[in-house]
Amino acid sequence: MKRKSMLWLFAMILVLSAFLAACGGGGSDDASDSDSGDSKDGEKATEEQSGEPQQGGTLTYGLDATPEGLYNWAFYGIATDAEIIEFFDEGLIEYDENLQPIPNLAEWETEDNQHFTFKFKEGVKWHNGEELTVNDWVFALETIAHPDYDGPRYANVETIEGAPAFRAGEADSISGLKVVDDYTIEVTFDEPRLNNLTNIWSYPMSQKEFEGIEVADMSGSEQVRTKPVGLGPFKVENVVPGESLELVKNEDYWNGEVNLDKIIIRVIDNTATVGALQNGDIDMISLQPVSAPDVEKLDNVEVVTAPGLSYYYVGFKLGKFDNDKKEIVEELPKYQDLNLRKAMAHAINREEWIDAFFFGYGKPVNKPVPTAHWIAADDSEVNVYEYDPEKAKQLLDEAGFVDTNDDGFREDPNGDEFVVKFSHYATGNPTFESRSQAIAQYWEEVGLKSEVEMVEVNLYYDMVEKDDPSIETFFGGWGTGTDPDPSALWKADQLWNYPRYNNPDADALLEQALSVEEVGDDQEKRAQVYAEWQKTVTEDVPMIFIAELDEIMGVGENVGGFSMDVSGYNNPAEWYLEK
Amino acid sequence: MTTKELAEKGKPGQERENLLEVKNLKTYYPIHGGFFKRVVGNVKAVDDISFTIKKGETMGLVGESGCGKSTTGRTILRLIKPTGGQIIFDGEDITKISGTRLRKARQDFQMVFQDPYASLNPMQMVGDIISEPIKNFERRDKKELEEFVKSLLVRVGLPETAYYKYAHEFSGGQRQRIGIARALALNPKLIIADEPVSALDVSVQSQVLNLLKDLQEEFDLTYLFIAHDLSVVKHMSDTIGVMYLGNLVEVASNKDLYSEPLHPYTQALISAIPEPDPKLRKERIVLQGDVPSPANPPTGCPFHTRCPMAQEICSQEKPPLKEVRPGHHVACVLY
Amino acid sequence: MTTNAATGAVKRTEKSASPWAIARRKFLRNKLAMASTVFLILVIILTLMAPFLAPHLSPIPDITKVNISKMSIPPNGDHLLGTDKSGRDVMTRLLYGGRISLLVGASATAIVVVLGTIVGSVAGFFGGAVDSLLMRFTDFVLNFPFLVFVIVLNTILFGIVDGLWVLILVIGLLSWGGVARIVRSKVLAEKENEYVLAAISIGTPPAKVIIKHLLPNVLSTIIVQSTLLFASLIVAETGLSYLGFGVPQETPSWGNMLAFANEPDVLQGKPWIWMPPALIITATILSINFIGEGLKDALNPKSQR
Amino acid sequence: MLKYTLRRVLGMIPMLFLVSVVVFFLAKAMPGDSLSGEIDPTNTNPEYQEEMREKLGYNDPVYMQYYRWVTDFMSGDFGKSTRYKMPVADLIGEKLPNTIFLALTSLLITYVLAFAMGMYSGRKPYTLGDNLIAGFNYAGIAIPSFVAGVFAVYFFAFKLNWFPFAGSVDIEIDKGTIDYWISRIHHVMLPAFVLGMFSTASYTQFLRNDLIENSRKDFVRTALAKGTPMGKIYNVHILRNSIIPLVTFLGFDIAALVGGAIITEKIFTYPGIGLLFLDSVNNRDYPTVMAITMMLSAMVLIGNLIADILYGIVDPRIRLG
Repeated sequence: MKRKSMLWLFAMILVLSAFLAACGGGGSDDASDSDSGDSKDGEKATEEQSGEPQQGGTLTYGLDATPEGLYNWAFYGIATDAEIIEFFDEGLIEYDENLQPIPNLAEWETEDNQHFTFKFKEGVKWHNGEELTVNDWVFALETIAHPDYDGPRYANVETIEGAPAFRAGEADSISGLKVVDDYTIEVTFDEPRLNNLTNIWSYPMSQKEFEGIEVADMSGSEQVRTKPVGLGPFKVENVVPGESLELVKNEDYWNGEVNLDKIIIRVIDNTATVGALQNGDIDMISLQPVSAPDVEKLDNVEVVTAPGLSYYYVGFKLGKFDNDKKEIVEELPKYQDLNLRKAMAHAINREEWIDAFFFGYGKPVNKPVPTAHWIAADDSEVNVYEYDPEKAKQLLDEAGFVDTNDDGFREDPNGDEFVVKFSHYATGNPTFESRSQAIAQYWEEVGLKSEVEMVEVNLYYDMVEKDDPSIETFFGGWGTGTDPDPSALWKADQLWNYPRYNNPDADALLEQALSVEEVGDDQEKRAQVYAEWQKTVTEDVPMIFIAELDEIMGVGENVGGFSMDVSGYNNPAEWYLEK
Repeated sequence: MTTKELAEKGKPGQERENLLEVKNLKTYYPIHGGFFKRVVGNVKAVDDISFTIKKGETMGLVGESGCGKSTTGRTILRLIKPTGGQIIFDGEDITKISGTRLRKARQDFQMVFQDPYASLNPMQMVGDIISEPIKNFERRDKKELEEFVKSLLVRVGLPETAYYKYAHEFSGGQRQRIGIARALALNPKLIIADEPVSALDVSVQSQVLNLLKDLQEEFDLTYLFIAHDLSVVKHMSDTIGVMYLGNLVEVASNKDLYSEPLHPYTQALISAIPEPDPKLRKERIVLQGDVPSPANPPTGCPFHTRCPMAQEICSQEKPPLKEVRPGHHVACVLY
Repeated sequence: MTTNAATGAVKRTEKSASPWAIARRKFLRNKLAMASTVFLILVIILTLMAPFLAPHLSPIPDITKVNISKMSIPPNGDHLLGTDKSGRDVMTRLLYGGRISLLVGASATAIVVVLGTIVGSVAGFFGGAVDSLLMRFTDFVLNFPFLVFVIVLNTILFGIVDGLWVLILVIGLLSWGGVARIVRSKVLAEKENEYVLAAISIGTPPAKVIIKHLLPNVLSTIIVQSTLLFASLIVAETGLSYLGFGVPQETPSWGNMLAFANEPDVLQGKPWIWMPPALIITATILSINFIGEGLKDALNPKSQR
Repeated sequence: MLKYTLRRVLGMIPMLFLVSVVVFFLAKAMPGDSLSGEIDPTNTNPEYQEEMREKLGYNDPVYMQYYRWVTDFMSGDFGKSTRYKMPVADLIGEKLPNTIFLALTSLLITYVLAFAMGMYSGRKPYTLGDNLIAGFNYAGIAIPSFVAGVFAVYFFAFKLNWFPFAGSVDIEIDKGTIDYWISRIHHVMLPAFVLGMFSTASYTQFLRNDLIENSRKDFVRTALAKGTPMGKIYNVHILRNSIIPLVTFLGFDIAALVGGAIITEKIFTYPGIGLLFLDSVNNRDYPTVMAITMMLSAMVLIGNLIADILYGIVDPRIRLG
């Protein structure tokens, strides 16, 4: 069983909240702990350590950020909470190592990508003893579509036929949901889409458990916060808010025997990670790259990695967006010169930078999709901007950026002073400043005067989103989910297209990739369209793609049965402790 | 201006006009109390007194401590806001003036304080202390000013070098001389001396008193001389007022008061003056009881609680100050 | 002091010792305070000379440049205190950082002392309604939980004003309450002395009375207070920077350097990055406290030393 | 005394009112929109945003918004945390016991240590022990709490492994058992000591000087002359005189603990109000920030009040003031 089926939208929120968690937890943190997925990698999993799984034992799992305490898929906001829910609840659909949906609690059928029939497994029990039925799913969907719902998931329900009417209060139920029997349901979407299945909300909520609780009160209820129930291999026994959780084995787990008796989840400060692993205070923790080298030195802990689904970039503000009209209304002149952008891309030594700041737990990325994703184009299909300062200088010369007043820096083609302003978000983490400074230094080395501005993280994203004039080039990170559609980040009519990239050809390709008529179920063809789109984007350089990072886990030698790939780690039911 | 010029200004010997008129002066201090700190009563420190001082004369003001004599002095100088009444100085009503006008007016009346230790700023050089009043009102050449201040120092009996020293290097008597020099610096018309010698050793007292007397003649000064016993004012004053509990109980010329004190309180005070000749014995009147609190004064005559001659009416009616002989005023039912 | 000065005054002809001179003599005799003063002055001089010293102390004197090839080097011959995670020389940054920390401490102290003295002396001198109003306001400022408001204000003003000055202003504007109270009570006590009355009676205007008469006499209290304040405001800067609400990160300060202790690999594995700032902060605070104690002793006329 | 106390309590009302005004406008002035947390962040539709603004009353005049906030606040409704999606009152209720426990332990440690060391130093001034204690005091006063905290974590938690480095309790132990409380005490010791270090040092110093001063007073000589043993004189006569002023510091402690808790809780990842506050500031959780700010201001006021009242009991003269 593989982790998660998050979508583009979540993924982005998660990346953002990961920044926030970083300052809350007070540490060095990046999108690296975004849970949006991981990928297959050559790294060893712990399975090979021994043969037979052993029964019993208590495993301590560390968290280096404080959970908000919203332990329900429909209400959680940050990655840390999701990491916890993962242990005790699961969804209808899972994803395999190629990020293709596979049945978990339910199977599905569809002819036209608009009408779906889901068949649930029988005899699956909630932790409270109730049996899982399709009504629990309908309940979850109606909760999310409810006008009082205060979580961020409505986009995953919106496409079901009748959901907007239900939300507006015009209907008592969602017309697109037709319950056939306790285990069968037909779902109709408002239109056929290739990603309807991956987009729909696939986590049921125990209707019985939430009986009598108004939707508006749910997020604050103990059913969400301290006594959540799920369908997963472990049950929540005890919660000390903001500090720790105690999970015990679910004897009635539907999908095989659970090996461990207990999992303790402990929040620790990230400065304590290495010490805690060394002393055996925790058996497992998701590591930040900065801690990984120290953990590798430990004898009793192994570092397991898998490619992640998030990447860092340096964006150029190319235009201004009008959120009311949903269109890019103005072109900003400063970075319009394609050769300038290309030169700035060639100037950056990404390998060196990743080694210095991520200790090698990552690699340069050359396209707007992480390599581990199935739609990712091969590097030979896109324009790659290798570190090549000479080329950068040559491109700048060609573009007319030359040093006319002998101050050591290039002036713009009009002979005016040219300063690249580079913005980066600031949290309590002092390395953010040095890593952005390092990028600016690469530009200075090819003769572009550069200055760094650190902006408080909340303000930063506000300014980037609102096209604040003080943002010229900016650092950012996106996490991608399993749904391959990158439209929300790239189309000219999208708010989150931060560079204000405006190429009708690229937009047309994105639309084509989703079109049922042209592409249909042919994944091969779809990947080709996306590859073409990726080539177009890399030719236009609206952003310099910097790095994709690994997911890293520190796992004690005594933990067995653990493995990890791009879709996440395996079912915790399979984990065990060696005695 | 030199000391000489200053001296020539006064013209003694003529019929003197009033320099200071005090009419029905009242100074109350509010008492705060109760839950919201409202004003619940008043300490009547000065309760309706009137007197006049003629130019070039000295008026002595006598009373036990706490009787309001210092408050009277400070109120006249407008260091304390009067509650009622009028102060007319040199023909001008200064009761209500304030701000710059008051500051300007202060050139003409100065004060010599009781405590020579507290009245000189320990952080200032003596020269600065004495030149400060002048600097407050006029711009003068530095050199000239220094010369003038030094001449003042010499005049009050201090060496010129005192100019560069700090107050803590001087004795009480010397400090009081500094205080006097400061008061003189502006060539005032009136000096209020608030028990100027009571903090000094007896041996030094007369020196300072003599200095004050000499200066009066030299600069044609008018004094209001405040003291707590009659022996000191005897040598200084032309007229004497006796205060008790914020009231003026008797006002008379020096001669009249000592030869024929009328008010029982005055009589008691005079009886307490030590006689230089031990052979002379006189009956000493010892007053019973303590001074009542000015916050809660007795009804009627304020002195009746301690008066050896108190009658029934004394506790009911407050006797007004009336002129019983020419120039001799007394507030007592006996007259 | 007051015995028979008639003769004493005549004998001494040169300018005599002012109360300040006496205090100075006492202070110079206090060994601990003197040693602390020497140390503090040394720290100040070294930080001020940072641009001249840096090239001699380190092969990479630039404090802003990131040196990827020289990150996290333990102390050695080239780098006496090692380098930090950006490959910047710790010693050099310590010197430059001291400038900022001391600057923030000194400027904020200046603001606090000026504000506190004005408010306290005006309230104490005039009394009455002015006093009530000012003191209620002082209470109000004093009752802000300092750290809470600094954090909130700093967040609001971020990006509007240059970060360093935001911090100085915010710390300054929130810290004058204590000084105002102390100055007021001293002024109230000092006002009882007749020399103040004397000053009024010789026509000295109120402002001049406060400045020339009252303040010099409460100055000793203010000086001692501002010393201790200087120490606690340096602590405030470094503490806030440590929490990430202080001096902007791109500016080196002792607090910002110490903030590296928040890094997972630094606290345990790279103590040379965080220990120097921690130690220099402590030593500086300690020496300022000793100086304060010494001044208190020296300026107290009753103390016999 | 009662009247004085009552008047002081009433005097707090305008102060709290002023603080509330300031807090409210500060929150209004905070970057970003104080409402953004209550609005679905994924829904960027301007109509929706406008609708929510209207619904949440952000289009009303400022004084109306203030009035609504204050009246809600007084009725115990501190709003809903935009980050934790739960009533702020509950959120604070969850963390407050931890902070109170930390503060009380810190007070206890402070007073016990200050008494022990102060008594020793005061009785045997200028000995080696006294000098050592003096050294500790100077360190305690000079070392900023965050520096001390970082050192404490480094040595006692990591190098020596004597204390846990984070958290307030071991989750596996059942609530209510003795072990549970032992675990809590074990977790709170280190932060409590760091939090109380400054006060410990200043009180020790104070007690020492007071003891020395008092031991030179006449009543001690009288007692000695009567043949009372020195030990008894210290315990009965001198200490009683010296304790009283020390007790009055209690009120100021409350105010000091308020600020100190923020840094200490952060360094030790101790889940109390201080950590919640930092978290809320970082996450723009305005309702929580406002409520905590108000609460901490009120605590400072109450602390000062207690200090004044204690002072009034000890020294009746100041009651008039």
